[in-house]
Amino acid sequence: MRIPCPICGERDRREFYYKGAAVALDRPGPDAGEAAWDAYVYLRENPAGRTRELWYHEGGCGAWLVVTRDTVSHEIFGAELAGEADV
Amino acid sequence: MRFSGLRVLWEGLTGNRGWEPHWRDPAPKSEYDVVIIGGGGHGLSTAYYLAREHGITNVAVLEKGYLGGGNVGRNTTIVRANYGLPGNSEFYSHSLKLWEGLEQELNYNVMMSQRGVLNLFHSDGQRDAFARRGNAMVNQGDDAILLDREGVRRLVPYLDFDNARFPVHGGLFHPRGGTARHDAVAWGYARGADRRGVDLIQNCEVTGIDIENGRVRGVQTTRGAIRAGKVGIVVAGRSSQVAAMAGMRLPIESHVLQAFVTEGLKPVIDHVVTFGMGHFYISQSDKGGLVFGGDIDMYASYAARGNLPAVEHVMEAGMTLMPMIGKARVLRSWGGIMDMSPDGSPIIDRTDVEGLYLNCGWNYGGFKAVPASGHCFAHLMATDRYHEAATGFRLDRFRTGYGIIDEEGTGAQHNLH
Amino acid sequence: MRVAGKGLLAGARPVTFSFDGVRYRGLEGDTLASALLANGVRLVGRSFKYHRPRGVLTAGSEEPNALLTIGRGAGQEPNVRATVQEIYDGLEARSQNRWPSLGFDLLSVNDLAAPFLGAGFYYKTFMWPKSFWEKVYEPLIRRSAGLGALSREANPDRYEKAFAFCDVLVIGGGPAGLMAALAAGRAGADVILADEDARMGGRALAESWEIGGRSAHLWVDDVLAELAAMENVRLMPRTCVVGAYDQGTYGALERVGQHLPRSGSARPVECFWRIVARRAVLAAGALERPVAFRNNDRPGIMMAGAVRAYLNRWGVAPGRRVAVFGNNDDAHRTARDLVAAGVHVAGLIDSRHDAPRARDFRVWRGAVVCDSAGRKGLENITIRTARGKEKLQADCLAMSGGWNPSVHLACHMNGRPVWRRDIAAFVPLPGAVPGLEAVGAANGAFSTAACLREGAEAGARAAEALGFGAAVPDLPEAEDDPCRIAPLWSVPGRGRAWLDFQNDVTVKDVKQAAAENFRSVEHMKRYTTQGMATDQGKNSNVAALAVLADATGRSIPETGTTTFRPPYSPVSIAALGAGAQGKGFAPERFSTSHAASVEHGAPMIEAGLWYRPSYFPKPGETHWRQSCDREVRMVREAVGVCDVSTLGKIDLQGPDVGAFLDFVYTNTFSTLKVGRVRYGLMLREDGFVMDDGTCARLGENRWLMTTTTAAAGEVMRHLEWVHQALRPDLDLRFVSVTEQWAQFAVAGPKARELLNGLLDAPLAQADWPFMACGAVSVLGVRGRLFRISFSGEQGYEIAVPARFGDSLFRELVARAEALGGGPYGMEALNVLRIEKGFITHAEIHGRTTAYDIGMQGMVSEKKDCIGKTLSQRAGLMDPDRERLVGLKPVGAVKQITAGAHLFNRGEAPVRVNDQGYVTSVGFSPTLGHMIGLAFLRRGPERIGEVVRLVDHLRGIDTECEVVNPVFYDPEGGRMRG
Amino acid sequence: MAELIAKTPCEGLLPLTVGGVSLTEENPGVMTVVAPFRGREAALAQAMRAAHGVAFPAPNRSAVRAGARAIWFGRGQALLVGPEPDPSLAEHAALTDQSDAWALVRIEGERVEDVLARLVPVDLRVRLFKRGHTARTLIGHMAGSVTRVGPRAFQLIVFRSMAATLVHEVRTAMEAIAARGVLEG
Repeated sequence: MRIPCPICGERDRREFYYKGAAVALDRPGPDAGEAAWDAYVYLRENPAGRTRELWYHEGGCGAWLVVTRDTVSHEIFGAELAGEADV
Repeated sequence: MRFSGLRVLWEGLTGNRGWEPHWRDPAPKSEYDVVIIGGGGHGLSTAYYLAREHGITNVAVLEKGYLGGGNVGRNTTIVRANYGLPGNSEFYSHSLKLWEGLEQELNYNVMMSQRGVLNLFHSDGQRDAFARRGNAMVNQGDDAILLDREGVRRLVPYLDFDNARFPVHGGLFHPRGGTARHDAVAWGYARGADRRGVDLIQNCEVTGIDIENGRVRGVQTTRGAIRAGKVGIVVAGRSSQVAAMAGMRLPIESHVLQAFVTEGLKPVIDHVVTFGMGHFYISQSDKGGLVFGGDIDMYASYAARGNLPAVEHVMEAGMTLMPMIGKARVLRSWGGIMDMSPDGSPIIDRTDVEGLYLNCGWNYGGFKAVPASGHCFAHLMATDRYHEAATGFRLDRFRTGYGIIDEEGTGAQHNLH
Repeated sequence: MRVAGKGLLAGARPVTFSFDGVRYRGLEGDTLASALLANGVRLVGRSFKYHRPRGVLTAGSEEPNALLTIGRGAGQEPNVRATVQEIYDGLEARSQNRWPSLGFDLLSVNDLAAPFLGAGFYYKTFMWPKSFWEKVYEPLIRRSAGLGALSREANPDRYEKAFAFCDVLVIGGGPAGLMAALAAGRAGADVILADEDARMGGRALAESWEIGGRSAHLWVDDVLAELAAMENVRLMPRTCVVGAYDQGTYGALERVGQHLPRSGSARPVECFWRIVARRAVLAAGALERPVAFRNNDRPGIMMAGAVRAYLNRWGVAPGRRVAVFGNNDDAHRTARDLVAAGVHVAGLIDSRHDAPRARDFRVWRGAVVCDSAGRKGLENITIRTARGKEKLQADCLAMSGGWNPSVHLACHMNGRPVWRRDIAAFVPLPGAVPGLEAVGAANGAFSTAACLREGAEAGARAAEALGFGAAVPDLPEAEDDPCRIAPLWSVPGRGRAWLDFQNDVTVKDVKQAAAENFRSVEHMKRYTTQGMATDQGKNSNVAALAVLADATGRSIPETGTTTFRPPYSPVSIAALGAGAQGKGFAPERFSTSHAASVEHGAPMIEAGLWYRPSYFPKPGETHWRQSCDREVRMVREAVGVCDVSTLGKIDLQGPDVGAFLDFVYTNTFSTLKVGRVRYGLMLREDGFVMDDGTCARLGENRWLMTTTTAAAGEVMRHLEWVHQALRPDLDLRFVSVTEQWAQFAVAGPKARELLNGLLDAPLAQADWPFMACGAVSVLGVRGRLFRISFSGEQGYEIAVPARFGDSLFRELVARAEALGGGPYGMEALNVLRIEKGFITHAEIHGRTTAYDIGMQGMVSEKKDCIGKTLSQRAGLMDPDRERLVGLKPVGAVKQITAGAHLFNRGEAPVRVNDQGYVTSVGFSPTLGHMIGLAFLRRGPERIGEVVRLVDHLRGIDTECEVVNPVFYDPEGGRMRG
Repeated sequence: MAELIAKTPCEGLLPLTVGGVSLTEENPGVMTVVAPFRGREAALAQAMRAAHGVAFPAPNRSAVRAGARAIWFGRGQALLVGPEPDPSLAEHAALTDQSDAWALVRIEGERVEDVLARLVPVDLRVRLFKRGHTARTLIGHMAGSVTRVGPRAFQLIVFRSMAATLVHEVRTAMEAIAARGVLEG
């Protein structure tokens, strides 16, 4: 698998660390309540198909990325910097 | 038909003409007392124990593909009860006891082979963590032996004791652990359930779950609507999709785990051996193939196929630990889809929908759990009470923080368990 | 035997090799198979289950029968295909899976017991008595199963892995692949042409036909010459592309030294390539399939295409009287080639009633071969025609059931192949692997002309798609015969007709599986083991599928196929894991004091990727405990030196560092004064402890964070995550400086005295109170000093640029020894910190909370921070949780162990009574007894209580008093002093 | 009065030549990670050009001017090699001394690309990876930096503590290439 790092270009998957669904970008406030925090940390859409997920280019430039990928075909539609991605 | 050596002899002498189907292929009825979604190991054993233990035989198992086509047919066949935390401890202990009588129970040779599972440790810290786990196993009534380096050498002299990157300091040995013939487990439970009247319906995909004012009424399938008093979701690998039909979102992320088998070789590895530093575990099948695997590919996937970095990592672990396997050739690789949960432990519980039950989140511990999972899930579905061996696998434990069962201690990141 | 004037090895150098101890001669360019056939050797192996005598079936890597063990000693290699292995002088080959000998194999009794060993028989028996499975049945089965044997010794040979990148990867060097490479190469694209054969050309080397009016192999030579001359084309012979992966990544195995004597040189035996290609052309050709008839597995019965290959390429006739059996025109081509070479053709049996006639040999039309005879080699076959049966003498039967395109790679991403009725075969599903196009025989185009055309067009298309101006090369003249075939999968009749030769799966087995309702092709395969042999069903899948379809009254497409998975051809673990044997599995990290520590005789132990000294033995000390106790006392009474460089160090700068630290630590840092250090606790977002450490404020906008050695990487990743993804609004930058600074702990009552001898300006106690930090000058070198202590004594950590680390460590040790102190290792460090109740990852093991370790007070009420909200879930604040305490043995047994469990006094050591567990223990020379840290239910409420400690594994059962986890100097006076 | 003696990361390990490919340790002088604060990228680039003659390099590029080299070193980071960083840079960027943190080696020779193909998962074909191009990537299992400094020469950078592993892995690859004989590609 090869991931298009917006900074380094397309790189082998072995350079990247996977975190999980991009929902982690949308951190609730401290008082958002039990349900909101449960949804943020534990519950997942986990779609069979297109999804947005977080990768860290640990073996490369060190950027956190939001990658749009299909979990069935592994097709990758694009990647953006986590800091610039809309939640 | 009862299976036995005599039967094999008789059929051999009479041209093997008398063999009967191991199960029927019935058409789905319009209504069942219980519908089990998923004809994998867990679904089939659930149906079997519903009939066997609770006399509930008006049961249908709905399988979208072929029986046992999921992870029960694509794993590394390891059976063990070597968990350290309450919740897991009693459950896997219960499962191992069921394994030990399974051939006779099912009249089907699942080739349960108690050749022993050896977990290697590579530092004092790991040794103490393993000791804690081993003591928990003994507290539970299971067997565990702490071996030093020389003890390990006596058991598996072919490890690289001198040059390995992470030297072997010792191991935790679990003699009652071992392997079983994975397909046979599914087939044995299928045959047993079928003989007790359960309808096993293949090529029947569930497309919807009918819920009326908070109670489950049945399911929609590619072979028509089926009414049911109770419905059990047992579809590890697709749990999120099926649960979504009931409007649920689960604490599950699906990942692909690859496994490998080599060409047939004369006996060389007599136990199940696992490498504490490299996520590597290996055993040798009775046919002679080395069966081994490692960590998941570490990205969400439903593709049932992996990529090279994960493959290479497994092979590299094998080469640093036991360089004698270098000349063995990998014949086949395959991938299974794992329900990864936030604490690495499964879920066997009711749902907010009355009559709808959930069995999922097996991470990569599902195979050895097949007997107890079915046994305990059947108990829950039949009695609406938790089986004493499976009281800890609650769906709400993450919300409340009570009874999180995190053996790895890696926390709420699904792929790290 | 060799046929004079035939083949492409004319004038080749003679080579001597041995098989089962007998010496033979062959020619350079021979495979083991061709050389053995040239020497008239027909019996080369035994089948897996029935131990039936077997001979060479094919001329390629799909060979199911001719599997041999090559070499001796540690490097012996089992299951090598004789049809692939090239011979070299001194090559030593042995047959496998037979005892005592290949000619006389006792286990061939299995063949007589065959009626009882049918499909899945073992699922139905060996169940009684229960205890016999592990003791009797399984050992017997294991011993009789398996093929070759591993040496049981460490692999002595070199293997390697490499990466390659190209525009167009062409898989297969036959006519189609050559044209594809030519088209793409001429267009200027970077091309890799990989072929598993030692010599490129594919069927062009095996057939007698012409390309461009000349012998095909001459045309091949010209094309290869042109390709070799192109800078942008890379030819990779002996390289089998084994897997197709995501985004154009392919795995390939190159046999680098497999065909050469193991010289003990650095030359790898094999190289595993990861090839990244923007486009790929699959020109892998096709595999001929056998016909199932009674006893179709005898030595001498071969694939017709293989017979032609041995004849036309290697100049070898596999028999003196050759019969041919087929359902398509290739059978006739085979007979014609044999006749032309002067080999006697006993006759051709063609199942088609409209089969062509022939002048030079007899043709049975509408006839089939229904049986064969000859125990260790074919003697005759039985032909069945409308008129009845007749026997025909033959020592070789060339059979052709048609061809299966090599669709495997195209299926590696779960794309199912498509059935084509006209050629009775599966072809790849277009687009199943993005960027890969199948051409030629692999695509079901069986004529040479079609292969050349499809290859040329696909090569040009691929280059064009990548922006290279490409033209389709002129196509040379070649045969363009249509594929005429009438499907024939199995010949009806009694007896056993083999589908899977190696695993001994017969037509009967598949029918029985269907009868037992294993009707899904996956069920049939798993129940009969068809397709699970080393050829992965290459020779048997389609025929078995056809038999199953017939037995279940379905069409072949309805019945479906099993999935093809990597690798296409088996790959050694040594190649896939190359480089990892020994230390190569993970990088080794050496701190600057490594050499000096080793000189002091310290055993170095792994700490993550680092190595750290366990203890520093002094003459006369025979047990590590002696050294450890001394080192502890040394620190308590004089001064000790310890390398702490492996701890993570992160330099943070910017106006918002304070706010950032407040967000990642549970406690407040923004209020910390310049020149001061503070201990901090970090949580994961799920509320459990991630790591702990100190953080120093070096300047108004500059801070230095330390992490534990174990969590350094995780913390850095976490900080990047928090900054980049959650708090990009904060203006700060941070960089790891772990490697920049060599840092040493100097601890003990004489610590200041030691340092004052090194520092250019002596330490004034007033300027350097506990938890102070600042810049110092060490023997003229700019350094940093931190007044912190992990030992509980007056302690400092002194840091200098890493280049001076070795030198400073030696200097510190020498001066410490002069003061009655010296270096101390991990063992002493551990005892010192347990005496103080300081935690490590033995305690913060991922399942403990701030509450559990008694630090809930450090979770600031005033601010939000990572993990705060979830750390306050009811379940994580439950007083019933296991919480940190100290333990002191009070029972008869004074020994306690980490990993032991705790129980109420007098209660049985069983799970339901479990009260907690021990995480760390050590013998405290300071207190004169063992001490431990443990997690105990409601622990802090139970100080003074006596509990039962049980370690079943180490045979310890004693009693301990629950005490405060700080055993030594609880007020911390010594630390501050 | 005692004094502290400096050691280089590869001391005792290099130089090394196998099959016409040489591996030598470079003495970089001062190395500083320059990381601009938010919104200061332009100002920093100007200050760098003024003070050291090299601009802040674009991603995957490096620049060389008399004595000073600026190597892109990751997201928003450059490694300034050679001179002490001019104080004026500190207004715009975090400056972190890394002079002792990294092992720098130069690998050069006819078959250097074949050697690196054993270690680096990045496409180094000269058509795409020209002189001055740089990559943060893996070298074996180590995170590092690879820069083409000549038609047949590269600079490799890994953690100081991993110098021995770097030398071992490069040597192994060099030996394999030498033993193969024929040129690849």
